[in-house]
Amino acid sequence: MIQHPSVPIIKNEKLSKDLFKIVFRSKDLASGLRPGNFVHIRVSPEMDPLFRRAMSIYSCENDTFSVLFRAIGKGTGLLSKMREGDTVDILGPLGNSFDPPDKDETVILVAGGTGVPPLHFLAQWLLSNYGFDGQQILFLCGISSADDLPLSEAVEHLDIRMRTSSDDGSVGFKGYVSELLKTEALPYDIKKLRLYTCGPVPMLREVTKICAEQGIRCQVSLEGHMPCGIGTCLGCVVQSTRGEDEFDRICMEGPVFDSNEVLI
Amino acid sequence: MIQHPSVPIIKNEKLSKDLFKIVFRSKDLASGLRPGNFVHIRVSPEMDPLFRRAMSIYSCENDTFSVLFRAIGKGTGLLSKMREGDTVDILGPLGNSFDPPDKDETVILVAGGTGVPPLHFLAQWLLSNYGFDGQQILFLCGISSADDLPLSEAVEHLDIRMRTSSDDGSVGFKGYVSELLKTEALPYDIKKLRLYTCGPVPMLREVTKICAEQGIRCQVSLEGHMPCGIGTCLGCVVQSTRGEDEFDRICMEGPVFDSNEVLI
Amino acid sequence: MSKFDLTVEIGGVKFRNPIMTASGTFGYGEEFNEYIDLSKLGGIVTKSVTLNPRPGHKPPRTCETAGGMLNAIGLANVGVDRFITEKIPFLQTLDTNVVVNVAGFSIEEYVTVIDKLNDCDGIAMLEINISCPNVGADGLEFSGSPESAHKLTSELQKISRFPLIIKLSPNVTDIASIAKACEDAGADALSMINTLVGMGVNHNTFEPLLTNVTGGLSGPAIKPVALACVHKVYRSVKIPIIGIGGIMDHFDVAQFIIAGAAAVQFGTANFINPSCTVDAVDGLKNYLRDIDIQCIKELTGKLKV
Amino acid sequence: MSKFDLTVEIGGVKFRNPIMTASGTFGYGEEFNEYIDLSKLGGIVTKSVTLNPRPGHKPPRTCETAGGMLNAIGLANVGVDRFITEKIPFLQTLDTNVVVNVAGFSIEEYVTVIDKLNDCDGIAMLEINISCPNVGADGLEFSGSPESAHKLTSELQKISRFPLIIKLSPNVTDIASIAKACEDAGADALSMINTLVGMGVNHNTFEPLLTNVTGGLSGPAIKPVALACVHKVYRSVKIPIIGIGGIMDHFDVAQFIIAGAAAVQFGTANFINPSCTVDAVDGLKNYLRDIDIQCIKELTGKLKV
Ligand SMILES: Cc1cc2nc3c(=O)[nH]c(=O)nc-3n(C[C@H](O)[C@H](O)[C@H](O)COP(=O)(O)OP(=O)(O)OC[C@H]3O[C@@H](n4cnc5c(N)ncnc54)[C@H](O)[C@@H]3O)c2cc1C
Ligand SMILES: Cc1cc2nc3c(=O)[nH]c(=O)nc-3n(C[C@H](O)[C@H](O)[C@H](O)COP(=O)(O)OP(=O)(O)OC[C@H]3O[C@@H](n4cnc5c(N)ncnc54)[C@H](O)[C@@H]3O)c2cc1C
Ligand SMILES: Cc1cc2nc3c(=O)[nH]c(=O)nc-3n(C[C@H](O)[C@H](O)[C@H](O)COP(=O)(O)O)c2cc1C
Ligand SMILES: Cc1cc2nc3c(=O)[nH]c(=O)nc-3n(C[C@H](O)[C@H](O)[C@H](O)COP(=O)(O)O)c2cc1C
Ligand code: FES
Ligand code: FES
Repeated sequence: MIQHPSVPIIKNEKLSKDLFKIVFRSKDLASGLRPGNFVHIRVSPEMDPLFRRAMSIYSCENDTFSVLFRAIGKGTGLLSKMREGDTVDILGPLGNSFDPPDKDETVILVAGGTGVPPLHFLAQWLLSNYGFDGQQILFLCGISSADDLPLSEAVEHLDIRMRTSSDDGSVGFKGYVSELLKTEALPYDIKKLRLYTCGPVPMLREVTKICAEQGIRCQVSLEGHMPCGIGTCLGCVVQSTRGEDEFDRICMEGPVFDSNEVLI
Repeated sequence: MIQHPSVPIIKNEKLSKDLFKIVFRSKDLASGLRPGNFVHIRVSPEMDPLFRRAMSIYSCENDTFSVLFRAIGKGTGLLSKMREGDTVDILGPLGNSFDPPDKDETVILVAGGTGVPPLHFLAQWLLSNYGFDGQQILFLCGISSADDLPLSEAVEHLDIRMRTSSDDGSVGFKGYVSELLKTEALPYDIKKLRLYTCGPVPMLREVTKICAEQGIRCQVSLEGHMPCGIGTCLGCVVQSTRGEDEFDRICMEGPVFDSNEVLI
Repeated sequence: MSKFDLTVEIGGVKFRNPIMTASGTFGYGEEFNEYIDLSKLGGIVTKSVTLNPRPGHKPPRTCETAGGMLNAIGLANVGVDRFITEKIPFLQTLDTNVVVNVAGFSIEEYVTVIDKLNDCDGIAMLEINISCPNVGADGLEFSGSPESAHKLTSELQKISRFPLIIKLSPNVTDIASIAKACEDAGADALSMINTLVGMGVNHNTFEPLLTNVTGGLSGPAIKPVALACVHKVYRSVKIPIIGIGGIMDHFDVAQFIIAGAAAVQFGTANFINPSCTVDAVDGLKNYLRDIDIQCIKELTGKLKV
Repeated sequence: MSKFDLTVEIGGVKFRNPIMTASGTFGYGEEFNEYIDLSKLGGIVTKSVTLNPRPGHKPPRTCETAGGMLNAIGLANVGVDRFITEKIPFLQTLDTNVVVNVAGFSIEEYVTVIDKLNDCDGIAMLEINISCPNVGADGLEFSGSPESAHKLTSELQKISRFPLIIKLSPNVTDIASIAKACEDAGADALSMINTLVGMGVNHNTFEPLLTNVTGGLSGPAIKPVALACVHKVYRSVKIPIIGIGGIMDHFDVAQFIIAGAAAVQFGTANFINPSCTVDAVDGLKNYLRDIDIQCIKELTGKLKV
């Protein structure tokens, strides 16, 4: 968890109108990143935008790692314009990581939109570092429409089981990915099932509700406004289930939480 | 004098460690620019840096024009990083322009550092639009050292008379360009001499002092902090010789002034 | 588009839309005539006019700051007499509400200026700058306490032929109490905020960045402060509030209106993007469509608290 | 390099250099221990500690603004008892001055907290937050008038074993009069500024950007305001001033010192660049060489006016 003041960009690929994938080179960072971790990127040397931007890791190999993001505002807009050879100041690895499943469990990954990247990294890691078989991993990928196909394509290269849903039905199952989850989870022995999810808040609420009802063990990866990313500002908190007045810092105690630990 | 919200950059050339030349394409702008005019460039869509940056015109042909500048701070720093294909929001043409000399006059142009660009444009204009002979134009170019050679090289391609000085003597005459002026101006009939100058304030003071002493007609092009560039904020004023309490706006009444109109 | 109603009424004066320019950032409208169609604006506010002509402070008068700027122009203006002969005729040709901003160094000065303006046509309202931080004794003689603000407002209200907007300073402990005093004294509307007192230092020369040492901070940097002032005052008074401070686009306009403003003024933004005001008029229409509201008036104070 | 003397003395306490961290932006130093060598700093100031533990406000608690940020953390802290058992032991291991920031909602609360801290070792000074804008009644009970600031300061001065820094709010009409009252009441030093009251609005949802509605504005955006406060107070008091507000690098440090500060604190900057403080220590040495001054102390108040 240290500051890397000058990490070179080796590729910035435009995947769609607003989706981008940036590959960075940093041995230090790449060797320390675990699924669930995030990096905090300084997108401008000037004072506006002021905050760093948090990004989960999409993939990590040898001395490079990549993030996959949607350009939604000024920070991600600046990031999307960076080019090969530019360098950026990055803090990381930050945050905790997903608890590993047991070897004999089936893993369901439920991703919505830009929730895909951290779960892709987790799937990669399970295959390469935990000896998981592709058949043990089911990736449910929810996108809004065919415009976001690059998100599901970003997972398809993995040799795992995968289903895609889209809100408008232009790709795969028509409906929310949580609906897909209901039917896809049915065949499994709940005791041997592990679920990991990341995506927009309404989706997380739905997915964690299903898990609670069915008794599926579930971890969520949360997002939150992060001024510091390193636990000092107390800005990024989420309410804990420990009590009304209990908060956890997403950047330190998270971003990954057991779904019953937090009030999303 | 209008707003051009999206002017494409067709070339950004690094001339030295900190000198850059950017060529823009805009028929509207190129056709309206006169020597002495400046443009006001928005260097970032974000709020820091907030102000536009003022740049004199170095050259202008057909549907393109160019500026030549030194990256000295955050605004010019951002400008120096722009690349072919980027577009910028530009206001212009702004400001007044140099009064033309009479056809039979000899013209001395005294430039210091980044004072070169507007005088280069003036020389070009005299040759191409006023039918001046290259022998009628003497360009005295003062730079600090050989590091700034690109500034004198930016003028050398013109078929005019030219002398360069450098503060450290690494190029041409050793000393200030005002010293050079003293000797170079000697041979001329002062009545038939016109002087135009642009550069750092101490140099302008020296040059206008020499002109005042010798009775040479002189126009100076001034710089000043310019929030608006269009005459409304009253921020860019220079004290006028009309009286203690009289100010002129550099962006409107200038940037070109008769040397006896303003207290530099 | 025309089904969206952007009109607002302030002090009995009808405005085409809630978008105006802020005093001191738009000259007398002449320069901007080249850039934008002034008739698209709700109104324009002129540079503060004082009894006597003022040359203003010696340069440097402005500097850039993070997300903002400092100015110590020093109320440079041609004085009320030349204002009437030289500027009013042009202003009268404009198809928009002209708000004349008045500043003074004593109640008598304000009174004299208004007396002279009372004879002019083509003025919709007056805005009283009681808060310029750049001039003498902190410039806070009138904006610093409820009592002094009350006194000035009631004196001017007595003699002005035009409705009065009192422009408040944020450099006070409790802006709401001053706003209330102005309302009680008969102000037709309030505008806020004027600039925050600020300063810049050159660490190489040890000189202040402004010859006047301190100046007024404006621009996006102060938007959060301005929004908080508008919201606080909105809960304390019934007269309309005109929001000012760091407004750059129609989203900022919406934010001020939601916080409690009836209308807004664009200041520093005019320097960065001369077409910001007319762009915002168009943007505001689209915004109303998106949030499915017909009349901008309905938006005032809609903040969910 | 060692020939440059960066030491400063405040309230009888010697600081290695004038660079400290600001309360609430550096935790209790633990997190930063990973990023920087704390022994390079003049001092660190802890998050405000109150009598009782405080969970803080519900999220969202922060948002980004142009050149700055808003926060309404709500003085979240573990309370003085757990502070003493859980945080002090780590702080005692540090080779830098530890300044403990104390906040309260009544004089009695401040007194009780200080009484407890009086028994602790490893504390160099106390900083009294009399100005947190996020908590009840505008939080201005103590920082809003010279009288209340005087009363609080003199009560605390009586019982504190440690020298006291009083931290002032900029949200007042005349910060100099409050500073003077604190000095008269025996304050050893003053620090300024705490955050400006600000607010953000979401124009899509009509909700405030902070659950608490208003928050404190900090960061580069407020630097000009902070500099003006320091300069104004410097001309009014003799005790040392610690400058705070938008400081990002050693040039900013120099500007505050030239304006009148003896030392400075980095707040928001720690979030943007965790190594900003140690970088500034190094930068300051080079700067002194460039301006040819041996002792940083000589620079205080060198502004050419
Ligand atoms: C731990 C973590 C991991 C993330 N991983 C990814 C990822 O892999 N891919 C991806 O596309 N996005 C990811 N995000 C979201 C991403 O950080 C935001 O989209 C981004 O900060 C938006 O910045 P902006 O300037 O473009 O948007 P603006 O709306 O202009 O930002 C304004 C402010 O809000 C904050 N903000 C806005 N949206 C979010 C958000 N969703 N989460 C946190 N802060 C936000 C910004 O940081 C900024 O401070 C992640 C967020 C977190 C906290
Ligand atoms: C009419 C005019 C024509 C100019 N033509 C040229 C040119 O052809 N080539 C060239 O290299 N430079 C030129 N300049 C100067 C150029 O505008 C500044 O170098 C530039 O604004 C510096 O911005 P910065 O952000 O890099 O520097 P910073 O120091 O970071 O700027 C801080 C602030 O000071 C202002 N500022 C700093 N230096 C100057 C300056 N010399 N003049 C005006 N404002 C300044 C900036 O605009 C900004 O507001 C011209 C200036 C004017 C007014
Ligand atoms: C250069 C400049 C000059 C100003 N002159 C005046 C003035 O003469 N009278 C006045 O009431 N306000 C004056 N103001 C304040 C603005 O009208 C406005 O209240 C303030 O700038 C905040 O708005 P903004 O952030 O949109 O600029 C001036 C502001 C600037 C930047
Ligand atoms: C997230 C955050 C939390 C803060 N918490 C406190 C606090 O607990 N006590 C206090 O006295 N000041 C607190 N402050 C104010 C800072 O100490 C400082 O006075 C202010 O932020 C201005 O400095 P800056 O612009 O460098 O951040 C806090 C500021 C921020 C940004
Ligand atoms: S972002 Fe600062 S504590 Fe998490
Ligand atoms: S820059 Fe605004 S008047 Fe010249």
